[in-house]
Amino acid sequence: MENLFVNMASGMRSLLASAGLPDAATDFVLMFLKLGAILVYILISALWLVYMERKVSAYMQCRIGPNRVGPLGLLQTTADIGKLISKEIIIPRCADKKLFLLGPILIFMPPLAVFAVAPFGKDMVAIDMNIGVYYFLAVASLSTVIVWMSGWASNNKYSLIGSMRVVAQMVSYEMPLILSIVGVIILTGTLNMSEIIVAQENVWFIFLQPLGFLVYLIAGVAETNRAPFDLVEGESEIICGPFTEYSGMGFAMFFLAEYANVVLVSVMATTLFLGGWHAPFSLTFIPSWIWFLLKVYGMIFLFMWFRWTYPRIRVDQLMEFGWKVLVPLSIANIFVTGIGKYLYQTIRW
Amino acid sequence: MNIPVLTLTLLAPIIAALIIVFIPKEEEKLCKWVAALGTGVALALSLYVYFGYDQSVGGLQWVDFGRPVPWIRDLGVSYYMAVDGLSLPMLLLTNLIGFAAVFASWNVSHRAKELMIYLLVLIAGVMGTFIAQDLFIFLLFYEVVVIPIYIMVIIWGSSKRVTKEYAGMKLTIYLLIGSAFLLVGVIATFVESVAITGTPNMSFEGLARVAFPEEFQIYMFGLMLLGFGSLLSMWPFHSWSPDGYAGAPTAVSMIHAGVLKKIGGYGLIRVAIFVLPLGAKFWAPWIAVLGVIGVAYAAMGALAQKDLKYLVGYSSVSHMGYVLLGVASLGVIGVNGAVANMFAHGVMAALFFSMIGFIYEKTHTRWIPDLGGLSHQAPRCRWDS
Amino acid sequence: MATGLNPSYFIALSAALFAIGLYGAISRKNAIAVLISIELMLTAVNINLVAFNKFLTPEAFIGQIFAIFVITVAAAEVGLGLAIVIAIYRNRKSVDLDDFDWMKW
Amino acid sequence: MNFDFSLLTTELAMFVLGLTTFVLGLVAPSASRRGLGSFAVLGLLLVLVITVVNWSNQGELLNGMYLVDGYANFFKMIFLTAAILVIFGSFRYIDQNVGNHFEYYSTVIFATLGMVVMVSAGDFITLYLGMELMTISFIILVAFRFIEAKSLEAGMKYLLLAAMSSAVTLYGLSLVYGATGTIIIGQVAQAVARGGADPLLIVGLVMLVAGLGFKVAAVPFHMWSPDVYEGAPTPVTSFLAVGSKAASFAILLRLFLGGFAGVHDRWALPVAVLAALSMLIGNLVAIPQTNIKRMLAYSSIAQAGYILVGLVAATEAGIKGVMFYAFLYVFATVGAFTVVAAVYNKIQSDEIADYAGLAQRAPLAATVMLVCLLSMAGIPPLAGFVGKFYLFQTVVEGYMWLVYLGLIMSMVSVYYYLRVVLVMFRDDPKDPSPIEMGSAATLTLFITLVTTIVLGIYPGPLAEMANMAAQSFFLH
Amino acid sequence: MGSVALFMAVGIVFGAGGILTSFLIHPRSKNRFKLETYECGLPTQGASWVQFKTQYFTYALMFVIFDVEVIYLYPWAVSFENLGFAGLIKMFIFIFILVLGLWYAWKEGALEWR
Repeated sequence: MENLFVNMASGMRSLLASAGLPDAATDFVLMFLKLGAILVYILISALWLVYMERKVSAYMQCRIGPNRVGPLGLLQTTADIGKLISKEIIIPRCADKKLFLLGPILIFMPPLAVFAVAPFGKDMVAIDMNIGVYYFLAVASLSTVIVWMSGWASNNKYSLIGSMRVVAQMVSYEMPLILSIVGVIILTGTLNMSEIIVAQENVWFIFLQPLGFLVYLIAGVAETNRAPFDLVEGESEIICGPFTEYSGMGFAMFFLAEYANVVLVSVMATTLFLGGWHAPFSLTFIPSWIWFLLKVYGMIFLFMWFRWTYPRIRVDQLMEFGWKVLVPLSIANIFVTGIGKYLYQTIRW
Repeated sequence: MNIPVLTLTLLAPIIAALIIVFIPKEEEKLCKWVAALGTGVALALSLYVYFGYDQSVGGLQWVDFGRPVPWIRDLGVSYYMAVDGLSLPMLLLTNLIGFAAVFASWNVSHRAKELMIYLLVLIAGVMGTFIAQDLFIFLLFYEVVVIPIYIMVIIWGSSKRVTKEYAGMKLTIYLLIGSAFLLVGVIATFVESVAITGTPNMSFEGLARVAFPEEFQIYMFGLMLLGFGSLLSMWPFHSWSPDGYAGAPTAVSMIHAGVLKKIGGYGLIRVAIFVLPLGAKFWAPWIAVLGVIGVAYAAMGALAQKDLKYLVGYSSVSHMGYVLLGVASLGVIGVNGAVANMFAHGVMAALFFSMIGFIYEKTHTRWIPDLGGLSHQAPRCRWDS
Repeated sequence: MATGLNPSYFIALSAALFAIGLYGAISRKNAIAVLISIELMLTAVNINLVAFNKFLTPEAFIGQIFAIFVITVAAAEVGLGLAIVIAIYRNRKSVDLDDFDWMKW
Repeated sequence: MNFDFSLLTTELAMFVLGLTTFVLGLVAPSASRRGLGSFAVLGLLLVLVITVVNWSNQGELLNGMYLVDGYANFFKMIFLTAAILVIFGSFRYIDQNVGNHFEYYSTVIFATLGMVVMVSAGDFITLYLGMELMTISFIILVAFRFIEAKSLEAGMKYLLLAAMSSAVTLYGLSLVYGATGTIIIGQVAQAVARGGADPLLIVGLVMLVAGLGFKVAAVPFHMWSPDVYEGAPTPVTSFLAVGSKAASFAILLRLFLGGFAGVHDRWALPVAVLAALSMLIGNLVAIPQTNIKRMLAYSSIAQAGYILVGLVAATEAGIKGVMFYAFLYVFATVGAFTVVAAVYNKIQSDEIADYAGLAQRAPLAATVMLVCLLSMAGIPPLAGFVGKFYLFQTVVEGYMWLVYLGLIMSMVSVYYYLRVVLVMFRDDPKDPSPIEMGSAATLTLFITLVTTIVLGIYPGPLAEMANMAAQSFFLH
Repeated sequence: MGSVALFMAVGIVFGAGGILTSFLIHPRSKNRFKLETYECGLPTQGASWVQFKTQYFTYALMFVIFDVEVIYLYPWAVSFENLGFAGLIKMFIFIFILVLGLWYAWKEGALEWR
């Protein structure tokens, strides 16, 4: 079980090698397989998360949630996908057509590209990049541009307001997000995701970096535009913001990407703070990748919990909280971590 | 010689000018008296120098501090103040005219304080050129004079045929453009002298010892001729001179015609004879030709003038032609003649201008036909010339 | 790294980018468009630096460090540019360079 | 790693001073911020003293990435002097026209720090950082009167053109790096001596000349300077004309003489042409100007042309000439602009026509203006004459035409300078009330006046200092 | 890094594929009102591409300025162990300057939503 996927990959490799393919081609095919696996994982978990969200929210609000399509409503989201694909994509008359279509086409690219460096388990990472964390930060923030582009191209007032809010919010919470990770990097001295996880073998960084984790958590929620920071989309005020004019598959793409982003932020939280695929309490009989997924879904559950617990905050509160609380906190975290680590290094305390 | 007499002579008007700066401008009389005192002291000192000069020995005497004081080492400039037979009469002339000029402007009441300051700076500048035995220091003083003249022309000048602004600007630009060529010549000469001797030395004596190649001398002398020539109002660079005189206030005309122009002749002799003899030899015929043209042309021009100032202006251009002729002879007698002529013309021209000033003050005209019968009304004016 | 690449490709690329940026910076009339064009020029510089670093001094990261500094400073410049644009906008309601006509351009 | 911090005393002191000024400004209540200007001046004076005292402490840091030599120290002295004079002379102007902003002082200090870093740069990165610190500070300063549309517009123009010129310079630097494989100027020189004129290097040189030509406002890269000079607050204009220009020249020399001396024959003529064009266009276009700041802008373009002559010479004497000229140019320019600022305070105008009768309303100001303008024109016995003498003597052999052009154009420049003089001295003022300038400005004017005259009459000590500094240039 | 390009390409292809599939199968019914800009059912009022509140740009500005400094923080953090006390102090100075910037922005009111 532990090495299920790893073995599958190496088996595949030897199979291909025996078929006489050159090394480069083998690598390519293998990478393609990994990519396929990740893609499938994202799709499935998006489907499952939509369902989960509905169920969780339902239970929190003492409702039942989806229960008609399939057993316990399990096929509800599948049906939704079918519906979305078959719906017409309406391009408003006033929209900038090229950019309008380019939005949903591009939106899935950043999360997928970042998943390439996500360590799903021991030796289970598609590209073991030495600057993984950097890569994550760099590529993940591309979404902002794409969302803004879509909102602007829609030529709709709600969309434009939403877009502006996206930019303002994303950039404001990008700062604490980035700064909160610095603490972890100081502790590990590497930007490689796998090595960061290895470094957490004894103690998870959530215990060494509680402040960092807190900041990361809040900033992560804001980055994914989820409640209570969802005034970008704010269904009740600006009708989905940048996505107002999108219908059918266009909307589905944004939806999908958003859930992919949620998974991504959770994956990173798990990797950076929750010990990745390390098992707590030496419960190593459960495979590492299961631990990893458990932690990820735990995080996601936390996000959902937030969403259905807190009311949406006002835009001025949002900005001031980001700049006046989170940024100073994360900078303080860097100071504390730096001094602590230095003391630990010198006096072996 | 322990007391640097020449330096004191130079400083007298400058100190007077500095004192006047701090006198409130309402105290016109006081300003004028201080100016008169300054120039008077300078005149007295220069007389002292003049009579103390040992003519039997000749050469440079009255060297301040006894020797050239190093001033800017890397350019070989030294503070070298001295007089010889060439500069001595000029020094005396300057102070004489300067002293007279202060009194010539005694009745000016329009911004008298400033006038006195500029006048004193002007006198000091002119004086400096004559006593500096270093090319660089000479240059420093050489152009000091232009700017005060400009300001004096535009403030106290009078407009008749041309506006005083035009006259002032024409004068300034002519002199400055001329001096640009002069500067090129000086810089090139300096660089060449360093290249030949290896040590920078800017004193006239030092430069005179350098054996410049003939072709170089001809080139450089041409440039300097342009520079000094335009100051000397050599034909064809003379046209600023009548306009400038006509526009200038009395004191300026006096100093300008009396001594300033002589700097051109003085410089030409110094540089020509001492530093670039071969170049001078080459250019001498041309100088002579230009001098003759100047004499004839300006004299004829003077004949046609009806304005007293223009008349004297053209005549002074004409006189400078004689000076050029003397210089062009390149002989001792010729140069002596040139110097004597400069001195004589200096006194004379200054007197002319001051007289024109007085006449103008009384009659408010300089138009010759209007001044018929002047000798009856002002008999002492006849004595002049 | 991939074979068959040589510096001239990178130089050509960066030269093209630089030329485009320069053209944009000179011809565009919108202040922000000019800023963007200048960013293009800086990108060309960075390509050059990193490429030369790869081919000339692979053991020392001179070019890359330089590129990082260039990026930072460029960001500061753009920040300042935007700040001035905002201030001008408050003042004039326009960011078109042709409208900057208080003085001769 | 042996890193001698004592070499960086000036830089560190300035850095601390800048930050302290900033923090004090943040902390202090706005009423007591007025004292910040004096604090900044005192601090800069202290730094100046430190620099002078520390003069002999010279050396290299990080294998020649940072050079602390006499050359750099001399220029540091120039920048600090300029900064002190500019701040000191403009207290009242800043108070009245810009507002009581503490950022002004710290930004000036940081701009100076940028210049200081720039002249000490031994490699391209340090050079670039210093240059940008200076440029960015200047952008802020130019746009500082942000209530005034003119100032903002000038800021925008300066920003765009400065950024563009930085990009061009950088591209040149990157090409030089590509051609030589190093970014340390000393090693570049060796590589150039070995490799000769690589086409990549030549293209890089062209870019560098263009980019730095922008910074020094040499024709044909000068278009920005009149507008920016006119629009910026006057003290900033003065600092821009003095500091930024001097620093750019310093680095131009460092690069071209320190790095590319091996291919001198390739760049000397283009630079000479640039110098000639600057002198010609700068002086001729200055003639019809009616705004004094614009006129001074064009005149400073011409000054850039004169200074470039020293680069053409590419000798120790040329370096000395540049340094000497840069030093005296500080006093002449700051003096002139201080007068402009003081007059603006009273009459709210920069038009030359409004200077009528200045000689009677403010005799000192008019005198300083006269002396400074004439010094720029190079009329003896003022400092500018000696400076020009030093500069032009270096190119007599080989570029005689440049000497002619330079000296004739400088006499032409007298024409437009004298028009200002004409207005100031001839006319009677419309409003004869005297112009009050404040003691700080008066003192500044007095300092510039005396220095300009004294440097003209007795340039010996400064010349020797410049000489020593220039000798240290080729030691690396 | 070819693999990263692969991921990105597939990401785009996936998006394009989804849209394309939908285009192939979705119904088409043209209707003038359907193509109107959505404003909760009311007729569209005025232009949408309007100039915006400048406060948004102020935040963007803050971001641009602070974000880039991170370029220096990360390498420092990575090699923290090798840099020792000097590295710690230098970086703290660096961060201190950042904090000064933040303080300044705070004081000037750039962080306030106005």
